[in-house]
Amino acid sequence: MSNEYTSAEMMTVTAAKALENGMTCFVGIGLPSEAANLARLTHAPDVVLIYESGTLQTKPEVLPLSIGDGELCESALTTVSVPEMFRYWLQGGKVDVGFLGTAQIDRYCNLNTTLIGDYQAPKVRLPGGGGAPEIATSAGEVFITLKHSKRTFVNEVDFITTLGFGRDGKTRDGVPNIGKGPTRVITDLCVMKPDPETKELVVVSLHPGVTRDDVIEATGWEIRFAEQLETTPTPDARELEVLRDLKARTERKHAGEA
Amino acid sequence: MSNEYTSAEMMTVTAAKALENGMTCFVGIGLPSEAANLARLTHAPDVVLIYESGTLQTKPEVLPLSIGDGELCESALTTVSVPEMFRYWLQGGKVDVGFLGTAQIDRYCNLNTTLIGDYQAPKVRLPGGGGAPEIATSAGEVFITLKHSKRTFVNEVDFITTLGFGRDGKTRDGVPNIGKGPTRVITDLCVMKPDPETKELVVVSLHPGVTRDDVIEATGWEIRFAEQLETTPTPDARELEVLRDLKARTERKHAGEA
Amino acid sequence: MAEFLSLHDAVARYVEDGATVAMEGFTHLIPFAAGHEIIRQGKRDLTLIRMTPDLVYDQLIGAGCAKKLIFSWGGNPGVGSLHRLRDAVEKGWPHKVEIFEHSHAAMACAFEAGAAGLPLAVLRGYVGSELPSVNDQIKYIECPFTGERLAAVPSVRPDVSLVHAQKADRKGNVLVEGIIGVQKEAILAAGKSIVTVEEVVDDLEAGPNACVIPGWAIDAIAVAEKGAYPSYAHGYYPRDNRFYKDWDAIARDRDTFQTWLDDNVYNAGGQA
Amino acid sequence: MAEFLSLHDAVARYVEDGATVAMEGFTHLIPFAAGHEIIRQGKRDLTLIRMTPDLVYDQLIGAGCAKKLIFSWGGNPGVGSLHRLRDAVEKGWPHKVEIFEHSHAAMACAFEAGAAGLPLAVLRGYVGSELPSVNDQIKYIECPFTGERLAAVPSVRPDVSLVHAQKADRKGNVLVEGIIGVQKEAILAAGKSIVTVEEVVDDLEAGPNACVIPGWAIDAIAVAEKGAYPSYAHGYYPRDNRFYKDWDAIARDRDTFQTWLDDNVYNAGGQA
Repeated sequence: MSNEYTSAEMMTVTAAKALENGMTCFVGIGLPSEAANLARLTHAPDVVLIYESGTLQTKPEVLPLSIGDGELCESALTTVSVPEMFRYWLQGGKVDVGFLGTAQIDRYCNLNTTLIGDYQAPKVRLPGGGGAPEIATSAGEVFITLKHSKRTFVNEVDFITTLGFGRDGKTRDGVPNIGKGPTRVITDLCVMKPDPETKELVVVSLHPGVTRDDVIEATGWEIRFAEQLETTPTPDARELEVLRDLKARTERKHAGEA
Repeated sequence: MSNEYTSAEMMTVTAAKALENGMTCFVGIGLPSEAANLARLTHAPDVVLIYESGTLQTKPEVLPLSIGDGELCESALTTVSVPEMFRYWLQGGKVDVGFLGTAQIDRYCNLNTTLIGDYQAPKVRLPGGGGAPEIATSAGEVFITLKHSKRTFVNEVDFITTLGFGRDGKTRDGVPNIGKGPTRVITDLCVMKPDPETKELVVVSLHPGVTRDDVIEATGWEIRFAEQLETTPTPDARELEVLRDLKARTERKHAGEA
Repeated sequence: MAEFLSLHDAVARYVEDGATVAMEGFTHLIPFAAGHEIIRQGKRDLTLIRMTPDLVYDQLIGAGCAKKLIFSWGGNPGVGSLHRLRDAVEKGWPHKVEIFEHSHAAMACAFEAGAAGLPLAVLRGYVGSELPSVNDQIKYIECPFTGERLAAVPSVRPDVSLVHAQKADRKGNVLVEGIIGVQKEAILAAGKSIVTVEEVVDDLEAGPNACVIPGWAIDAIAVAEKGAYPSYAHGYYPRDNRFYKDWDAIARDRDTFQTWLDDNVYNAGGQA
Repeated sequence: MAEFLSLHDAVARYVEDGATVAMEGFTHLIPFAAGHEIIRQGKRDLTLIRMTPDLVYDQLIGAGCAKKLIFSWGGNPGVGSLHRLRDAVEKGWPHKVEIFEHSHAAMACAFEAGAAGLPLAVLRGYVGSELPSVNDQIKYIECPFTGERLAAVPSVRPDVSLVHAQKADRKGNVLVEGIIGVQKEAILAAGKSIVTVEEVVDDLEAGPNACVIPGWAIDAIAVAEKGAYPSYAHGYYPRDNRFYKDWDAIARDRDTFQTWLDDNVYNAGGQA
């Protein structure tokens, strides 16, 4: 197998690497779920995956299409009620990492999955918060993964569905019993981390072949770059193989259904 | 079998008759449990028995010694956690009748299972409230059964562990989301009900062979009698047979254990 | 005490115009058959409660049954938008639907509190979110022990809840298994409850701590085979992912939706 | 991540003098072996939390381990009093024990709230009871939606919780089955947790919604066969009702108790 890969694969593999073995991860559907399961199937076999449907420590053979696919329950250690999941496991402080996607993100890592435009007269109505608002505040830290574009990386989100660091970067300050918040954002172009002081997102690593201008072009604010800007390691052959197998299995399974 | 019976049997059979078929009953251990199971085995096969150990709709073959005997779980429809039992099933309003015993009871049906004497320097320390304080307020109504004596029927309880109607009979007035409270007290001498107005306990029925003086002697306040004082029906042969069988089975079972 | 009724009769008896209705099932065991029956009976002005409105509420909203929606995630899972919900919210078709929007954590706690007979749920929630600025049902309490400010939301206490489950025994006790969501809470929190089941069996064959809801805590049970389709019933049939994808095109257009509704609900007799 | 330790090492590592300790098991699965190990190791000044202190706390209190007791029903179930508890409360032997007394409903909610990471539990409780007049840990909040006054108690968040369960698998996942009480809540609410089990197995053989606690939510697992005796373990051995009755005489007298303790705990090696 050649080591060529798509930018989507680069994003997923990089997001997967963020998860360490043994971490307990509350997984959002879509890109986070893909990355988390790739981590489990490669370097982090003992990563613990939790989905908001109540499935604890699940090991799906294929990627779930919904947050509550039967696959998640069948391969879980056990399945608890949704109130228990949010009360005991998330709010109870058992989650190391919340892994989220989003429709919009701003420079302070605030997430919008509610709507574009004004709340009372939305231009586009999005699905809403789901589990994210409390995942972002109760998990020890938060990883975010999404495709990079001016449509998604905006100067200020239209609505803060889910707290990054607030409109001024300070909203977490002094709040008791709150997690660290977002610690990294992984896109198809780069990896970003919040500045330790201001909490503004800073590019810390560019994916191979991506230029600063590419990121600037795709970001809705004047994006900053770390002084020590790194190059993201490329996916290795095994990571790509496992990812492609996973996606192929998933496609076959979902196509084959009823 | 002869129709002779003990006063304890009279009490149990009368208490059992208070339960109607189909009622959902939160059962206290001891006398209430004996009465509730007798009801289930005689006139009320579909009475639903709930114990605070989490056993829902249980049908023990023998009387449990503790509130959480294995027998209760094995014969239950299902067993839930203790928080769920108190939150969903009791506080959630699913219980028609709470069936309680007590160490002390007063004229306003307040129950004391906490201590004799002063709280800070008790003469006798009793086990405490357990499930009773909220059973008494969340159940639709409350039945109480205990042996009649001046030691148990006191003018004022030393401590209100569990609300009857308060020290003035008015504590339930105007409280939202509260049950009717005690509606009958069954002893080995008589049946009492609270006066609809004042809530003071009134003897409504004397067991056969019991005189007014017997009750007066055994009660720590000037007990009132209903104008239409009735005679409690005697146990019939089947009730006595089922009760005696139940107690014999229970004794054999508990004696036989390790 | 659970009464075995036809789905038609159960809905006719317990779902009134203007009622507050919760239909639960978290991705799994979604009560589609019951939803279709509500549409067929032309119920109106319902306040619909559901964590994840999903296709079932897209259909109810598109059919004009809903006046309000209380929810926490309104998408087509794994596919995208709920176009009928969006059309109602964005364009007011077939009429305006008022929305009360929460997070999952708050909704889950609100169901829990409803089952627990409480008027409110307390959670560490909504910190830094702007949802409280658009939903006046989100308030705060102060912990009398620590001084911590915690979010409070009204408990969910629907007039009627409808859920789907795998099976009932002949006494009306119901087993829910697999992803159990907030089904038990929905039933216990409701004034009246209707459970549709795949089948009625002699013995539930449930483990000692299984999620079994006693018949006396349920008002009506209706057999609805494949009653959760196109969602799934653990142990019975899988999710029809293709239908979820197809729904995107069906629901995107008012006419296609209307035709689908005619063919699959209005003219589909007792069960769709 | 659960580590398999001997009971001695688990208690030595995680139970410190002065700690707040919850040992749960509602009549079923009472962690007697763990309690005896705490007595043997001479732990002191413990704040003991338990809904139903039972014989296990009677023994700990009589052995002088306890400074405070938080509880809701302190009797010998089906038999009568806990004489060691009474002797401590009434006569201060072997020393005074301070008590914080609740109802079951409040304690159960407090464990639930502790597992849920909240500082308080809210319940409709204590109405008309005089317990709030003797326990200043019972306060009130007002529902911001209905104005209803509801009781509030601090959540239970022990430094360490000890429970007994039927079995663990080799990764340290634990199955609790039957009367599950507040065991799960005790573990999840605690800073550190020790679970004793009857046996370690390859496969828990648990149903889809069984009460399984993942190994990563537990600190130590120790095998303690018959570790719940004289209480029982569903599927393993029954309750020794006779021992409960005999305890009345043993515990009634300080000397008999002391002798029993010598014979059955101090001089009983690793497990009693």
